Amino acid sequence: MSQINRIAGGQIERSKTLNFTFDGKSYTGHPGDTLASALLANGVRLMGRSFKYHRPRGPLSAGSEEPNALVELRSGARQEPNTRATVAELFDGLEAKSQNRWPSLAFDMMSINDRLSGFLAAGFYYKTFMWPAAFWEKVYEPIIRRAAGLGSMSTLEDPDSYDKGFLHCDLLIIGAGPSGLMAALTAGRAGARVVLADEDFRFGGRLNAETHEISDMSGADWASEAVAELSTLPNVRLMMRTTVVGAFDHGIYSAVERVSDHLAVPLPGKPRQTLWRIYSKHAILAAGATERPVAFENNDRPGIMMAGSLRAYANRWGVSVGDRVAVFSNNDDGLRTAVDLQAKGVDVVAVVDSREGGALLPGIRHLRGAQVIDSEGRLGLKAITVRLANGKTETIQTTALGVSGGWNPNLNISSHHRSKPHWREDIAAFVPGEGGPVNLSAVGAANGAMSTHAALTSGQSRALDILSALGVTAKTTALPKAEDAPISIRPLWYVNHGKGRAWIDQQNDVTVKDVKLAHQENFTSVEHLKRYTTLGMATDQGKTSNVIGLAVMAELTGRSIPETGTTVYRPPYTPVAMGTLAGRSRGKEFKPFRHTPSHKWAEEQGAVFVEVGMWLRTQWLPRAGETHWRQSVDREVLATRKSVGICDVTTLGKIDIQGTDAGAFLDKVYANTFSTLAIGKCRYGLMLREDGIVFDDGTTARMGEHEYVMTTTTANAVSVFRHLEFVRQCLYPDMDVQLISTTEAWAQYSVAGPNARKLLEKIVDQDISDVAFPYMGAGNTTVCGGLRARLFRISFSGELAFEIAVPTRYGDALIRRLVEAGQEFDAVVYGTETLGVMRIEKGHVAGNELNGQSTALNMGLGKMVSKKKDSIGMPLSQREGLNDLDGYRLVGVKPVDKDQPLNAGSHFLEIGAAPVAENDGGWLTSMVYSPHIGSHIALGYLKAGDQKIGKHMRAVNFLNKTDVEIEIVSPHFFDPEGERLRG
Amino acid sequence: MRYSGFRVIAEALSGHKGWKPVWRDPVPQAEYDYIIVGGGGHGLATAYYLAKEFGQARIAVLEKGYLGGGNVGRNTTIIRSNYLLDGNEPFYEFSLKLWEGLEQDFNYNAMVSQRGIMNLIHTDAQRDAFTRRGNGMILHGADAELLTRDQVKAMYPFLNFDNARFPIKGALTQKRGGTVRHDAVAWGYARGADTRGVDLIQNCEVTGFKIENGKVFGVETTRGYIRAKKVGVAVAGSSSKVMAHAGLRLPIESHVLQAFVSEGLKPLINGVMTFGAGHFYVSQSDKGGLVFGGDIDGYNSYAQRGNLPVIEDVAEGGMALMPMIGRARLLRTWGGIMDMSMDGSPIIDKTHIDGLYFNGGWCYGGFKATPASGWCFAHLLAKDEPHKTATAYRFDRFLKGRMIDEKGMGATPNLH
Amino acid sequence: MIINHPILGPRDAQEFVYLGDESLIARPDGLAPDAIGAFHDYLYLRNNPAGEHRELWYHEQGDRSWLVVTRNTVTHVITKVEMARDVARRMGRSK
Amino acid sequence: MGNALLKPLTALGRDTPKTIEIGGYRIVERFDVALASLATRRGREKDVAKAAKAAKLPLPVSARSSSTSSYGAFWLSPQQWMIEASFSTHEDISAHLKKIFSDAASITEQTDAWVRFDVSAPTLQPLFERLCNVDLPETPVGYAGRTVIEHIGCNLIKRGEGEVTLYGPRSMAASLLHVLEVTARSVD
Repeated sequence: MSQINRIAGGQIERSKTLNFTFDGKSYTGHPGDTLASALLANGVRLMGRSFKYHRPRGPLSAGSEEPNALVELRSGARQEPNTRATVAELFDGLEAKSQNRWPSLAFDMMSINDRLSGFLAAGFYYKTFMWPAAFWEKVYEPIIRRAAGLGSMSTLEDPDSYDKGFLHCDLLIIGAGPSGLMAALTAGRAGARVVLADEDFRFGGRLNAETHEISDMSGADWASEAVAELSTLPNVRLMMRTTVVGAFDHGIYSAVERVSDHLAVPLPGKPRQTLWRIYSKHAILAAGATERPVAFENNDRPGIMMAGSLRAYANRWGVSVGDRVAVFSNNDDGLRTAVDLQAKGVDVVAVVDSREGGALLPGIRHLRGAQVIDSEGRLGLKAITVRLANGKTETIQTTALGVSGGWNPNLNISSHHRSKPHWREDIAAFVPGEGGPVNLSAVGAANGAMSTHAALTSGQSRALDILSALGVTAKTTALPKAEDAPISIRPLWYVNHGKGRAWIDQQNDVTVKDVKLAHQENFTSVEHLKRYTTLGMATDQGKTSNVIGLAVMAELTGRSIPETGTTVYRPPYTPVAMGTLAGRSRGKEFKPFRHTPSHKWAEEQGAVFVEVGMWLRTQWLPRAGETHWRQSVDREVLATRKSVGICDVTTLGKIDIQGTDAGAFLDKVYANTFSTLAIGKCRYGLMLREDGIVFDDGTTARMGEHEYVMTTTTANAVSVFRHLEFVRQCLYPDMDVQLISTTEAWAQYSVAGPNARKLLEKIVDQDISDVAFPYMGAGNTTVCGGLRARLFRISFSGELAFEIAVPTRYGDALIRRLVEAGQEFDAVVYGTETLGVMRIEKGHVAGNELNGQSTALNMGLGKMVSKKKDSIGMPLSQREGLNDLDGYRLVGVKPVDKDQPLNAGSHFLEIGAAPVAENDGGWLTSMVYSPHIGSHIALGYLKAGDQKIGKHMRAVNFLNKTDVEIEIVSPHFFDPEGERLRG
Repeated sequence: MRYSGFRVIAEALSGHKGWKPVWRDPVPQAEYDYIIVGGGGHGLATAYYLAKEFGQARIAVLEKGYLGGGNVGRNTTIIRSNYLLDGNEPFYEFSLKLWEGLEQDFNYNAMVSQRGIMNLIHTDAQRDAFTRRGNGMILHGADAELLTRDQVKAMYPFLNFDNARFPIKGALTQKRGGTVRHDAVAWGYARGADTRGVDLIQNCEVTGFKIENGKVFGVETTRGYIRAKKVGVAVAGSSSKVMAHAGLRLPIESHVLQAFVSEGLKPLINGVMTFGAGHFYVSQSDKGGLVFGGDIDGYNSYAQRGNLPVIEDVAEGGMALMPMIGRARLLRTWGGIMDMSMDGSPIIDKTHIDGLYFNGGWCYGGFKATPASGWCFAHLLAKDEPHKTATAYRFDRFLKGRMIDEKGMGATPNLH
Repeated sequence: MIINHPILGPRDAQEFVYLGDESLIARPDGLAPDAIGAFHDYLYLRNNPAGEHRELWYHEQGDRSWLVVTRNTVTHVITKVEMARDVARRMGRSK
Repeated sequence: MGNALLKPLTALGRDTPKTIEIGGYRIVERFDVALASLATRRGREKDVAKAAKAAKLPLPVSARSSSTSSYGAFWLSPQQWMIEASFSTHEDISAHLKKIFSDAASITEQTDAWVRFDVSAPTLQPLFERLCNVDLPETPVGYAGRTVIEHIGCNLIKRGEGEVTLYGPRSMAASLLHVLEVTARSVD
């Protein structure tokens, strides 16, 4: 089909032709077209179906407020549901499908709902589908869910990338119509840092859609000249295709730039869209206004649209929506549509003007005091029925009807901080109210200044105010001259006629009847109205419908519109793609990776890695022939306990604590005492939260008179540091203590096992005999003939063990050196699994026990909390509830039958006890297989566990249906006397 | 009037002339036996059960705005009883059981939909913790199942299984969990209470309490002084403000929680899903909108609106879990005021003032609690002793060291 | 939100970690009789005003200063930002 | 001091530092700088200032960096700085500094806690406005401050127009470089 409705003029490149398809059918259009304007040019009015009744629909608008013409744009992984055809920029090869219909747009089975509409009135579903109870999930809801939704998502990963960025400016101007451009010119010329953002792909706003002139040139040309000048100013940033979607605190706005949506696919490396966080000192809302329709019976047919949109399609896109056009208006602005279209040679059959009296348009059939009461044409408008001033009705054949009920300022952004809009009787519309975002003000139509002249004036004067507030001197330039037509409107919200349905919210199918029903059932608060009828909850968020709904409710309750209220607009101004908000944080880039010093070596060895927070740690190192992870882990454990094992423990937090009060400081943050620790020694420390619960643990070494090195768990490294800074700055501000993290500065390896010393003697340059470097020794040393290092004699495994640290850049070399030196001892390198096995064999607590809910007493470490000094958490750790004699205690668990597996998370039950909460004895916190015990072993928190050692109980896991008889034992499974680590 | 399918058909055929107001708009009386402050979900449920289950009369609910305008009017509609601790689980399981019979009970279709809730597992430690939790749930009579990675993949093949930073290793699921049409809950309770004679008084803000020698005698309101034998406050979000009129300081901070809904989409996500490696949870409504959320903003606020970082954080979690939602669009964000308590668990208790009772501290878990909260608060008001499932929700648990800290975050409300 | 750091000037609140009421500086004496009662009030009871609130923020992604920010919890308007260490000293805290 | 037996690796796990050029952007990994933090002990401000002056060691004001022939320094937090020196001459930098400041300051080696990338281009704004919220054009040369790049906390130093140094956590070197690369490609 050729572009039968294409007429002269418009801002499209007729020299270029673009091919596209809609529902598989091929059409042509031109650069500058939207999908909607191109389809209309091709005589296609039917573009969608409504949500509830599946009514046939065409575009109601020519902008982002569109409720009807929603399509699935593109296909495959790039399929984009609910895309508004009215803003989708045409590109060659564009593919679009209609949505929410079956089998086809013209013939939609679901339109049966339209026939049944009587039964589907507002809120009907709250009153039925209740019997029988089970039927909701089984029968009713599945049917409802099958009908739910509009477009469909692809189930494939979005192949496009998204960027984010930050902009800083003195002045953000939202909207590049006459007021926005004038404000930008004023502020830009004065040298202020300006960001001018507009959602359209052409600057100028309504100037592109109107025939108004500015300084004796067309509005569109004036806009082009203004943009040309602005683009020469380095302090002005022009952002086309950029929608400011949200206003946040302290001058921060979010904006979406559609970088590549006008292309078939983004250019290589380029994002599809960019999310900008704009940090502004001031902002001007110059977002214009949105026209609203008048509700009348069957006012939703394809071909019926807003008068200003009908005009826009003709003036901007050179499209006449129909061959015979009519207009229905309650204000002067609507009449422009008739004048403009007739000037373009379109057959204007009638102007139905609801206002009585007044002048008549020359050369046009102008029916004063008349109203459109009904329309015909199932898939597209064929005729309208008009009630004339004299009461007679007349049917007029027409294929396009422009409706104007007046204009609503686009105040959305100004109400994002929940300020209530202010009603202005003279324009019968809301304007931005008090208490909006600080330093945001509205100008032009967005503030109710509807004429071009008023827009230019308010844009300039507001910019001047802001410049003086910024202390920037500006020279006032003369205002270009422009039309200044007064607003003449006589409110008409809906045509009171007949029993039929008159649509208010076209997408959600909310009609005047529904509002009346809500009123009848006492859902009269505006919030109740919205929630009960779903008015304004569609993808357009009520841009064209909220005010009409309010007005109808106001009339029913006899209250004024402001008394009836308004629903608060919430961000975003227009819907935003999830990908844009996520930016680059997806897939493997969701969070950064942290690599350990031995990572490269471990990768070469084919290690299996595990995510520990952001770290990747070696979980185990399989050797040739090992087919199950248990084989590797058992080997690592046995080899370590038999001879020696090496483990990368760099991920543990390390904090350098220095200062003359460092010891006193540690006494405050640890429950046990550190000021008495000898230089060259380290000690296990227990850190509590102020509420007496265990926060973290680790060893802290005294490296010098006023120098300590604290280690934290991997998980708590950051929160412990924050806590230390709080204690240092807020609780004891005069203590002489300095902190710095050294976690990443040192590559630290644990060398554990009977031969640990023998191995390290080949590396460390000093005497590390038991005498020279006893258990819990610590100090600076050197390795490999002079490289500075730190050595600690601490053991998590219960073996004779050291931790050796060198500057991280040497970490890779050191592990290779350790492995090499360890060959004669059959040394192994072990991962976190083996670490876990050995710590559980020794009954050491770790993450699963340090769960933020457990006390030192629970862990069997109660004696470590010194009552002699005031430390964080000590006072509240003495509360009765934390000291119950029958409270949880850490115990060891063995299966009575060695072959029976245990599960962490199983609960303790007495033998024979019923599986009910009253009998719940606690749970298994951590479980491993111990090659030494020859069975699974576990740690657990058991009520009064210290009194139950030796007792037989059950470990029950209902989730995998296991019920194992167990023996409660001491958590110290292996070498309880700790002889090995002192060896 | 009784609602039913037949009624809907009959009304349709007679032009819907017969539908009556869902509630009256009564003028406040001079005195009531019970005044419930707060016409949100919990307040309305309390009044409903006081009248229906505990045979009490002369009850008023005072609401400063419109009925159901509390957090029942803005939440992510999830119901579940998958709690860890003994202090919580019996209460939430009681609540879930009440949800299961609610619509027949108050003859209003709140679309209680048990399509299941799933907490994804990404680490072995998480599996251990969820195993402990699931077993605890079962011991308390709730349902719980542990799913393998493959079972999750069979249900939601489009999740990120191949390229994830934190791979999915399984899930803890509760099949009886699901969602409810939140506004309908408020309206159903309101209608049920109204038909039982409860006065629901909108646009009536409580501005003070009349308290003499340790006893409450009534409330000052924007519509005048009203006498009452017992006053129950259920105004989560504004608890500190209202209780300050009675001179109480609470173990509560008010924080903003944002929630999000997408444009309507053909259903893909049947149940409720929570991402264990990021701050994101999601379900899909019967209208097709993805309803999702994440963390609270983290600072005290009564502004009922949040800021951009949390919106981005939530979207990042969503994309990490479901890489196919990149082109689905966020339609609307909103913020509600959360009563964040010091251990993340609620309070349903008497105050030290005779006749003044308090219900609050629901953090962002209040919606699922609505039926049990109403029932237990009504029980406390009528019998002056806590309901057996709510015995742990006492003010003095902090002094006694009997916190109910599900997350183990301590006295840091913005981390619960 | 933007926090006007006393040393660094305006910084995005995203760089900070929030703790809560300024009163958390006033830690009671843990060795005093009835320390438990005092610590209960200190740690658990909050004023939680709808209006001006003096609160602790930590510049974790910045200079690691703890700040006391005076912010309106209804409008989010910030009227004052101080170094917590100075506030603590004013409140009589030392070693 | 000899460490002939142990071969150092860069933060990216390579023998030699990496240099990348994308469009006009040049990203250079630096491996030749020694770092140590220096924090004034309580009440020793004068002593520290005096010692620094004598050693020609700059101690810049807040949010600034500066350098002399032998040392560079940038501000970290009140009374705390990061000191930069040539690795070849100052590998054991904390030993050097302890000689200068003795007990007036707390000194901690930081050399390998960080990965350093020097990023240069005729104009860096298009890149950095997509990386972090530092307002680079308005930021004076010599600025030094912390910022966040894709969840990674970094120290950013503006050495000159078109010259920025980034210090990021060493363990995240690969992730940080990845962000720099993809972002540079998206704006080149």
